[in-house]
Parts: sequence; structure tokens; C-alpha cells
Amino acid sequence: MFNNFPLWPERASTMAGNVDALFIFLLVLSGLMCVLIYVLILYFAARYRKRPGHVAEQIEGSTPLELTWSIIPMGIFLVIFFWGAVIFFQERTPPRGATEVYVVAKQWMWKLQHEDGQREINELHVPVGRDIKMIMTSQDVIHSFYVPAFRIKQDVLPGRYTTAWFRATQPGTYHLFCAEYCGTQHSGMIGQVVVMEPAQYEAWLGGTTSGAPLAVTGQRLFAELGCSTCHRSDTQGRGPDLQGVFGKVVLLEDGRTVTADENYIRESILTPGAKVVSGYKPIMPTFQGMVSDEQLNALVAYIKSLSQSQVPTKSAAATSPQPQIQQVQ
Amino acid sequence: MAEHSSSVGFYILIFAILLVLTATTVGAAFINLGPLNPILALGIATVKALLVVLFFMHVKGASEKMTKVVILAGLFWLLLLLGLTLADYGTRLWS
Amino acid sequence: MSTTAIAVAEHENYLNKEYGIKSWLLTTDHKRIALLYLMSITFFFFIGGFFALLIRLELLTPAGDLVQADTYNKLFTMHGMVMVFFFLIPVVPATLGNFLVPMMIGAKDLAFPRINLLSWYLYMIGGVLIMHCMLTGGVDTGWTFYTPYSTAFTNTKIIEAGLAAFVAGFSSIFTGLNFIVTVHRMRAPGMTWSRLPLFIWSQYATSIIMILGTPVIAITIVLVAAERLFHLGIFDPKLGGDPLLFQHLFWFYSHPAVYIMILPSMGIISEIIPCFSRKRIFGYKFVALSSIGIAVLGFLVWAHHMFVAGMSVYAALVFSFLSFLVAIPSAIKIFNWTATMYKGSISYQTPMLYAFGFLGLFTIGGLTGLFLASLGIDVHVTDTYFVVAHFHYIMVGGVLMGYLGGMHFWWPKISGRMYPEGWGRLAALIVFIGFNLTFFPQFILGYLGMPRRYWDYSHMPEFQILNVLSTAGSTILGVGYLLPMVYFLWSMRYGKLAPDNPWNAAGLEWKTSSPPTTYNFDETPVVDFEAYDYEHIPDREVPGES
Amino acid sequence: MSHSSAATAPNPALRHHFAEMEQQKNAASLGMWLFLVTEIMFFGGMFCAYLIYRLQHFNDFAAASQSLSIKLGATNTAVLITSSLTVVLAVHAARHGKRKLLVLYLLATIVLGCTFLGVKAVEYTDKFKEHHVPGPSFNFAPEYMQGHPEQSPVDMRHAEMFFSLYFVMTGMHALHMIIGVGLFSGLTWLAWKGRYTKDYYTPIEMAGLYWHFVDVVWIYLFPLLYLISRHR
Ligand code: HEA
Ligand code: HEA
Ligand code: HEC
Ligand code: CUA
Ligand SMILES: [Cu+2]
Repeated sequence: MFNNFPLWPERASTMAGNVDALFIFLLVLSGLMCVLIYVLILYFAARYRKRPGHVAEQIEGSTPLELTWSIIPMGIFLVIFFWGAVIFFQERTPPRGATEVYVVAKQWMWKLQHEDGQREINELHVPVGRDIKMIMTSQDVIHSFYVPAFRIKQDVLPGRYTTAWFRATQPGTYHLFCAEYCGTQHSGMIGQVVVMEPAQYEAWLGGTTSGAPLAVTGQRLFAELGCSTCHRSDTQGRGPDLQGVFGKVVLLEDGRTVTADENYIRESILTPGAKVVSGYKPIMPTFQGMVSDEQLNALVAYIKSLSQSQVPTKSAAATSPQPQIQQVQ
Repeated sequence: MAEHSSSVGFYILIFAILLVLTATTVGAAFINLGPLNPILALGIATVKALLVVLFFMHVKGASEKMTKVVILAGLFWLLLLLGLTLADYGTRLWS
Repeated sequence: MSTTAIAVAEHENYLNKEYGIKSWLLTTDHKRIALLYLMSITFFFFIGGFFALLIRLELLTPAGDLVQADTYNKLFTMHGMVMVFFFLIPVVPATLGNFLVPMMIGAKDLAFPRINLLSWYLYMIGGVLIMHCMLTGGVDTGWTFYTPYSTAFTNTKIIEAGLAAFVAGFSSIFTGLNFIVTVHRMRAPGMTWSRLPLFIWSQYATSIIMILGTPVIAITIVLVAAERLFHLGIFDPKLGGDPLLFQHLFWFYSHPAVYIMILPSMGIISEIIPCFSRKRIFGYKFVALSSIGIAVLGFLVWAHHMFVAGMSVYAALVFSFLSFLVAIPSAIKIFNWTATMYKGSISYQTPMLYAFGFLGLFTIGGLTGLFLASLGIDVHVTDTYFVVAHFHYIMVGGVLMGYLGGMHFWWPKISGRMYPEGWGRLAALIVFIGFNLTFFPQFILGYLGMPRRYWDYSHMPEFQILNVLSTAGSTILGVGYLLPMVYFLWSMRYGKLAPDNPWNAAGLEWKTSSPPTTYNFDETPVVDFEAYDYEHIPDREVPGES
Repeated sequence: MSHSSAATAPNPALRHHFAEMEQQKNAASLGMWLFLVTEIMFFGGMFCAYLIYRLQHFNDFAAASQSLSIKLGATNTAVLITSSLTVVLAVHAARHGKRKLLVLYLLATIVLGCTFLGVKAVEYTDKFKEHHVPGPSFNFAPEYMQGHPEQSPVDMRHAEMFFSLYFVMTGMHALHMIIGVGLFSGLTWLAWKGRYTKDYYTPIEMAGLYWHFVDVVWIYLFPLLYLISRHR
């Protein structure tokens, strides 16, 4: 019967235990708080009920008491705050080297694409025990990527990337919900996350008709769209060399610096004028409206791949760091 | 009420200062002061606003404390709105 | 009971001074305006409740079978809008507040009686607009109107609904303005700030929020309307805008607005508990200042509704921390109310039963607010039924309980009649049981992960049992709300005549006749006693005691 | 201010629920100031949006701002400041019970207010002609960046956003001006009929406060909208 009437959600990611621990702590704390208050109220109500001969005793108040019951809760609140904040930071900091999945949300479906090019709709297959980072954007309105069993949720916004990550611990099939109201079929924008043993997962990977890996698609686009005419790996291009840009701190023309993350790459392609790299002229044309969200994802994946050791192309050999790029730490 | 701060002559004086400040702010906009440009522009605007509020709206001297409290509360809340919103936008790129 | 006997016994008062529709629609008497509000607000409560029942019926089964998806989306949107903008925000200030604020401080009326009447008309214009909007199609964005769905995607009547909220907002601004000026300028001689009843303090704090918060939602609505009508790019990412900016502006008002709702009810509780404990309130100064504290701190926490919205992580930290701060003044109140009962002489009339209900349910609602304010937990439970349960615990379990308690407490003053005590207690019990049955299961649903605003959960049949419990509870709750409606109406004609001070309570409003005369007092009272001066009020039997 | 205490007969303008004129006047003044605070927050929402986007898209905003006419903007600032002067002189006249002077200053204020609105209308028409009104016909040729090839190309969408905010902010401000002109028209009529005396001119004073407030809003709008990076 408990299959039909669960009282606690499944726990299938490394994060779930942390969240549950804090939740249980809060439940116990609140329980105690409620019991304290209810018992006092009921006790007073019974003990001091109005009856002949009983007269209320007037009490003004007491500053020490007031301070006590302000400061002690304050202390407790601080504990909850810090604990919650720590979990939040874990949730918000994808580990390095996580496998990436690009997510595009639209009314009313989830489109997911793996690094290796497999596409899925409303379904996500992942292996147990591997860090998965989702890089998400929306084609229309705000949606929210929610997997209760993993205790993760992140709104998915049009016009920019948001990210979330998890590491599944239990093979199984779990609900994937859209948690931000997004129109008529909001409640139909659901799917599932299938967590598999690594071996099964490999089999699944092999069984799907995968396109080219995302970065390779990106590389093809990079050539087709003419990016490569300006961005070349020699120093002759009119644009900066994109080798190793991702993850670095970029110095801008107006003196600001930014970290080149997914959103920066995306912005550089769509609104190149917004952040001009120091030492370059703002001649890059905008690609707004010329590339779809999926193509953008592929370009981003490609540019990212240029900063990783396992570069998909032979041509991209290691180059000397460009002057405008400063090493992080 | 302090009589000198509500005479016709005094009003005209304030008016003249306001006009001069307007001219100044326009002029200053054409000089390159770098990041100081907007600061100066807003600074002058604030001086002008203060003149209007203090002397034309008679907040200085004539009116009672409550008026000042109300105005300060309004400004404080405005800063809350601007400041805390900026706190989000200003730190978005940090991580 | 013969009607003639009653007529003879009745003195001239605000109710029978003039008759006829015009004498009501053009009145500037704050008490009559309060009654106008009472009628219109009650109407909207039942409209909102009717939608709630339909929502619950739809969720009885996992499949979306009772109504269409679009209809369901409109149902919860209109439920939220009506309940928030047309019921819960005005309910206590505009009815009990309007009626009591001048009386409690010994004034003849509010400072601007005509603006007060204007407020009601604005409320009604807003109300007519929202009714028209509902009858001709409604809105399906959720009461939060998130962009870009609201500005660029939905084809429902956003502009009209926005206009309704805009107009109703100005009604609220004018009420707040009126209260603040009244409290500052119209207090009777001797009514110092430290003698103000706590209900006045809470109304004052509420008014601060109304004045400083409401204009921001007004301009936000204007911007949304402009974007929708003229394709101005302000929030729409397609046009280069940022949808999160809308959320900031929206919650800058809408979070403090939840304190507009709760503070007045807290004020009511601060009146009821001393009266039925026959005691001066414990820690008067702290309870009074905590209202102001909530009003101010309440403005610092709005983005706790946006933890997963894509906001900066650091801003999230700040807002989470501040959310905990605002819980402190609420805690102070809870503890002081409890302490007030200590060594009191407590009796259990209906208002006191509602006060007990308030304490119990608000505590649960508030504590679960802390769950939400805690970043790590919020990521999992935001936009699930956990949030739905949290706010119904506070808004229905807290605010509505407090309001009903206040209505019973002051009904003798308002109508000049007593309500039937036995029925009153029965209704309070039904409401309490029905409420918990409706909303407690939603906490569990939420932690299980059921998202809110879901019309259909046929792929998640495991959620059904809890939903059935919730629906069952809501029907009980509905009965609980209908009962007071019925017996209040009944008592207007058949209820026992109320003495001037049935509860033997402190406070100026009890020193005038029931119902009061048009200018409240024959002579402006001079106050030479502290608030809650129960020490000097000889105890005697009050109605409903046994 | 309250010479009325000497008079035994209550002032006919005293409303029933107030004890004395002083109390009534103080209530009105506090009420008006509170209302102005709500106005601060009302405009504050727009200033907030403006601030955020200006910081985010500074170059585009600067470029778009260059297309506004400083001449017209500065003229209007002067007009508005002058109208503030006439208002304060009107209040002054009322305080001293000079009815004709009061009416004269009020009329001057109305004329100045209308001048402001007229200039604004000219500016709007210009924008309309230049296709700078957001919407399908919007077109922002960055001719204002001529001679500055080092500048990045202007993102049309962000320039459009500047104009969106420009129209909303100045539009809301103009709406307040229109209300103010209407208000003063009514007051002029009543003043002409002799409704206001040395002892009772609260409405004039309150309307004055409102007008000054609208002036202050413009004092900020002008540099924020018109004077971005003009030195380039
Ligand atoms: C009247 C209405 C009301 C009130 C008073 C509150 C009060 C509080 N609310 Fe709630 N809230 C809403 C109405 C309200 N809320 C609504 C409508 C929503 C959803 C909107 C939507 O999305 O549609 C919401 C959503 C909401 C969220 C966002 C959830 C999400 O969408 O992710 C958060 C997050 O922080 C939150 C927190 C709080 C907190 C910390 C309080 C605090 O003020 C509570 C303080 C009270 C107490 C804490 C209890 C008493 C204290 C004690 C007994 C002290 C002892 C305790 C200890 C020592 C532990 N609320
Ligand atoms: C003041 C606020 C308030 C109040 C009092 C209520 C009262 C109730 N609410 Fe509501 N609720 C909200 C504010 C409120 N709600 C808000 C803000 C939302 C969010 C909306 C959104 O997501 O945008 C919400 C959402 C909401 C949902 C979630 C919908 C979803 O996310 O899909 C649910 C589901 O159970 C619900 C249920 C109820 C119930 C059962 C009551 C009960 O307490 C109601 C009891 C009353 C009655 C049952 C009325 C009795 C009357 C009759 C029986 C007569 C009817 C006949 C005629 C009209 C002639 N509410
Ligand atoms: C006309 C030449 C040109 C073309 C075509 C071009 N770029 Fe660029 N790109 C530039 C220049 C110049 C810069 C540096 C100035 C700037 O940031 O705008 C740049 C900057 C960038 C940056 C930021 C690099 C950094 O070091 O931070 C990225 C990422 C980028 N381009 C990607 C692309 C992609 C992807 C395409 C094709 C879809 C493309 N570019 C097409 C000229 C070009
Ligand atoms: Cu997508 Cu809800
Ligand atoms: Cu909140």
C-alpha cells in the first residue's frame, strides 16, 4: 500500500540526503517549538480558567524575558541559515569535470541533448554515480527543471543559461517536472529521469542513434557560419583566438573583467557589442535570430571543448595564451 | 516662520540658483569627466531637488518634524528598492 | 421576540439615523463605509472560496476530468487574485479597521471621510472590473503574473485584471493614508502613543506598508500593460529585457503585502487575548514595536520568492538571512500572547477560540516559512504544495481565523446584537478541523514533490490519497464558513440586544453605545487610563460563560 | 499661520470631525506628504528599471540618448522651474490674502504647465518621425555615433529599450503634469470666486506641494535621460 501512499520522497542523489537531514532537523525543531507553545497555551487555559474566586494577576512584562525569547530564536535561526546556505552552495556549484547535458525547454516539452549528441525528449538517461551538469535555456517562457528524487530545481529562463547539477545514487525511474507555471499544459510538461547502472547506460548509449557529438556539430557550425574567418587559431584573425577562452577571466575594452562562462559565450554570439574584448574592434556581427537555441548550445559546447584537454580536433593544438586573457588564479 | 525665507525676493533668488544649476549641469555633460559625469549630474540634480523641497515646499523651518520623517522614510524606501535590487544584479557575475 | 420591543429599546445610532440607499452610498461615516466594505468583501470571499472548491474538486482525481486545463489555470489565478487583492488585503483594515480606528482613539471620524468613501468606490470599481474579467474569460497567469508569459504569450485578459488590481491598489493606498493621518492627528486628549490599543499599532504598521509598497505594484502593472499593449521591451527577453526584474518589482510589493494581511489580524489577537484573560497584555511595548519591526523588515526580504529563479547566489544569501530576521518580531508576539495568559482568568467564548486557532495555525505557518527561507530546503519545495500549505496556514489559518475572531468580538458593537454563542463555538471547531484536514496533507504532498498549479497528475497516482483528504477537508471548511454567515444575518434580527460592553472589555470603543452614534461619542472622551486596564475593570459575568 | 484662534465663530471651512482649523490643516498637510511619498515609490519602480538597464547596456543607452534634443529638454527644465516659482508665489499671495495676485500666479502656472506639455508634444512628434517609437516601425540608425568608429555597434533592442523607458517615464510625468494643470484650473476658478482667504488656503498649498514634486521628478529625469555621455 505504501507504493500508493508514500509519505517521504525517494532519495536518489547525493544531495537528497543533505536536504533531508536539514529538513528532519527543522521538523524536529518546529515540532518541539509547537509542542512547547501548545502545551503552554493548553496548560494556561486549563489552569487559569475563569472561575469564581479566581482573579487574574496583573503582570507588566519583563525585558529580560523579551530579550531571551528574541536572542535564543535568533541563534537557532542562524544555525538554520548557515546549514541551508551550505547546502545551497553545494547545489549551485557544479563539480569540475561533470558530464554536460544541454536542456532546451519550450511550451511544453523538455529537449535534452547529451555531449555525445544523443537527443531525448522528456526523458533523460544518466548513469549512476556520475556528476551531471545541465546547461539550460528556454525558447519561450520561464520553466523550471525539477527532479524531486534528486531534490534539485532550477528555473529555466529565456535568453540566458542557468545550470543545475546532480549525481544519481540509485538506479530507477524518477519524475521530472516543470515547476514554474508556463501556460496551458504546464502540468503536462513532465517526463522522467532514468538512472542506469554504468554498463546498462553504455548499452543504451550504443543503442541510440546518436548524431555527431555536440562539440563536433558546433565545430561544423563554426565553419558554416563563418566564425572561423575571424576566429582562427593563428594570431592572424580579426577576432580573438577562442582557444582556451572558456573559464578564463577576460579583460574588456572598458576595463571590466568577466569570467568566460556559458552565458558570456552566448552573449558574445548574440550581442557581441555588449562586452568587447580588450584590444579588439567591435566588428563582430550579431548572430541574433540566425542561430537556434540548439545551435547555440552546439557552438558553446564547441568553444568549451577548445579549453579542454580532449579537444575533438587535431588542428587545435595548444597555443600560447593570448595577451588579453589572464589566467585564473 | 522665519520671514526671510518666505519673501518674494528670496524665492526669486532660489529660482535664479536653480536656473544656474540647470545651465551648469548641461555644460558639465559636454566635458569628459569619465565616471564622474553621471555622479556630477545626479549631484546637481540632488542639490536642485533639495532647494525645491526645502524652500519652495517649505520643509525648512516652517513645517514640523513629522514632514521630515515622512520624506526621509520615502527616500529610505526608495533606496531599499534600488539598493537590494542592485545587490542581485551587481553580484550575478561573481560566481 | 417581538420587533416592536426592539424598536423601542433602540437609541438613535449610526444604523438607524438615516434610511435609504442614498444614505448608504453617499455616506462619509466610517462605520457605514465599514459595513459597505463588509458586504462587498464577504461577497468576494465566497467567490474566491467557490473557485477554491472547484480547484479541490478537480484535484480529487488524478486525471484532469472536471474542467479543461485552461479553465483550471484560470480558476487558481482568479482564486489567488480575488483572495489576495479583493479579500485578504482589505479585509481587516477596511472593515474592522475602518469601524474601529477612529473609535479606539476617541475620534469622530477618520481624517478624510470623503477619501474613505472614495476608497470604497475604487475597491468596487476594481471589483466590477475583476468580475467582468472573470465572466468574459479570466486570466491564466497565476496571481504572480510572471513575465514573459503574461506579456507576450497568454492571450487572456491581463490588462483588465491588471487594471482591477491597480484600482484596488489605490483604494488600499488611500485607506493607509487615512489611517496614518488619523492616528497622528485625531487622537483624543490623553491618548498618548503608549496608550494606543495594539490593534491601532498594527493598523498603523499595515498602513506604512500600504503606502510604501502599493505604488510599486501599481507601476509594475503599468509597465506590464505597456509592454503588452505597445510592445515596449522592458521585461521581455526577446526585446532585451530581463524577466527577473519583473519578479523583483512584483515581490517588492507582494512580499510586504503578506504582512499587510497578517498584521491587522495580529492586532485583533492582541485585543482578544487580554480581554478573555482579564489581563493587561504582557510586554505591551514589545508587541507594539514588533508590528513596526515587521513592517520595516518585511521590505527587506522579497527575493526569497526567487531563490531558484536565476538570481545571484550572493543576493540569495542576503535575502535568506534577512528572512530569518523578520521572523523574530513574529516570535516575540507569539511568546507575549502566550505569556499574557499566564495567571489570567481565562474564559472560552468564540473570539477566544479563534484566537487559540490563530496561535496554533499561525505558528505552524510561520515555522514552515522558516523552512522556505532556508535556501537548501527551498530549492526542493519551492513551487510545490509545500508552499501552498505554508501560505494557507498563515492566510487562512492565521489571518482568516483572526478576522473571524474579531468579527465575533466586535459584532455586538457593530450590529447591536449578540450572535448565538453555541453556534459560534461549533463553527469555530468545524473551521479548525476542516482547515487542518485541507491543508496539512499538502505539506506532505509538497515534500513529496507535487508541483503547484498542476491540473492533472495522472502520471503520479501516488499523490491521490493525500489530495482526496485535502478535498474532503475543504468541504468541511466551506460549511464552517457558511455557518457564521448564516447566524450573523440571523442575529441582526433575532439576536439578543447587546449591552454597550458585553465582554467587559477595556478600550474606548466599548465606552460608547452599541451600536455607536454617528460621531461615535457624545463628547470627546478624555483618556486617563492605560491600554488594557483590566486591573481596574471589575470582573463580572459575560455572555456565553457557564 | 493660525490667526484663527482669535475668531470666535468657527471658520466655515472647518469640517465637522475636526476640533479646530489647526488640526484640519495639519491633517491635510501630513496627508499630502504621505501621498507624495507614494508618488516617490511609484516613480521609484521606473527609476529602478532604468537604473538596472542603464548599467547593463550603457553604450546602447548613451547612443539612444544622443538622439534626444538637449535644447528642448533644457528649455523644458527651465519652464518647469519657472512654474515652480509662480506656484510658490501663488501660495505666498494666498497667505497674504491677495486674491487677484493669487489668480494671476495660478494662471501663469497653468500657462507654463501647458508650455511644458507643448514642448513635450513636439519632442514626441520628432521621435515619431524619426521612427524612435518602440514597436514594429522602430528603427534606430546609429547616426548619432557618427565619427566614433571605436564605439561598438548599437544593439537595436537595447536602444529600443531606452526609448521604452523614455516614453514610459516621461509619459507618466506628463500625465502628472496634466493632472496638475487640471487641478490648478479648478483652483483658479475657486480662487477667483474668493473661496480662499488668509485663514484658509490649504488646497492652494497642497496643490503647490504636488506641483513642486512633479518638478523634482523632472529635475532627475532630465540629466538621466538627456545627458548621458554627451561629451563623446
Ligand atoms: C499572510 C501571509 C504570509 C505571511 C505572514 C508569511 C510569513 C512568512 N513567509 Fe511566506 N508566503 C506567503 C504568505 C505569507 N508568508 C505566500 C502567499 C507565499 C507564496 C506566494 C506565491 O508564490 O504564490 C509565501 C511564500 C514564502 C516563501 C517563498 C517560497 C517559495 O515560493 O519558494 C518564503 C521563503 O522564504 C516564505 C517565508 C516566510 C517567512 C520566513 C515568514 C515569516 O514572517 C514567518 C514568521 C513566523 C514564525 C517564524 C512563527 C512564530 C515564531 C516562533 C514560534 C518562534 C520560535 C521558533 C523557533 C525558535 C524556530 N514565504
Ligand atoms: C487569502 C487568501 C486565500 C484563501 C482564504 C484561500 C482559501 C482556500 N484555498 Fe487558496 N490560494 C491562495 C489564497 C487563498 N486561498 C493563493 C494566493 C493561491 C495561489 C494562486 C496561484 O497559484 O496563483 C491559492 C492557491 C490554492 C490552491 C493551489 C492551486 C494550484 O496550485 O493548483 C489550492 C488547492 O487546494 C487552494 C485551496 C484553497 C481552499 C480549499 C481554500 C479554502 O479556505 C476556501 C474555503 C472557502 C469556501 C469553501 C467558500 C465557502 C462558500 C461556499 C461553499 C459557497 C459557494 C457558493 C457560491 C459562490 C454561491 N488554494
Ligand atoms: C567579422 C569577424 C567575426 C566573426 C564573423 C565572428 N566573430 Fe566572434 N569576435 C570577433 C571580434 C573582433 C571579437 C572581439 C571583440 C568582441 O568581443 O566583440 C569577437 C569575440 C568573440 C567571442 C568572445 C571571445 C573572448 O575572447 O572573450 C566569442 C565567444 C566569439 N567571438 C564567438 C564567435 C562565434 C561563435 C562566431 C560565429 C557564429 C563568431 N564569433 C563570428 C569577430 C568575429
Ligand atoms: Cu514548463 Cu511549467
Ligand atoms: Cu514572502
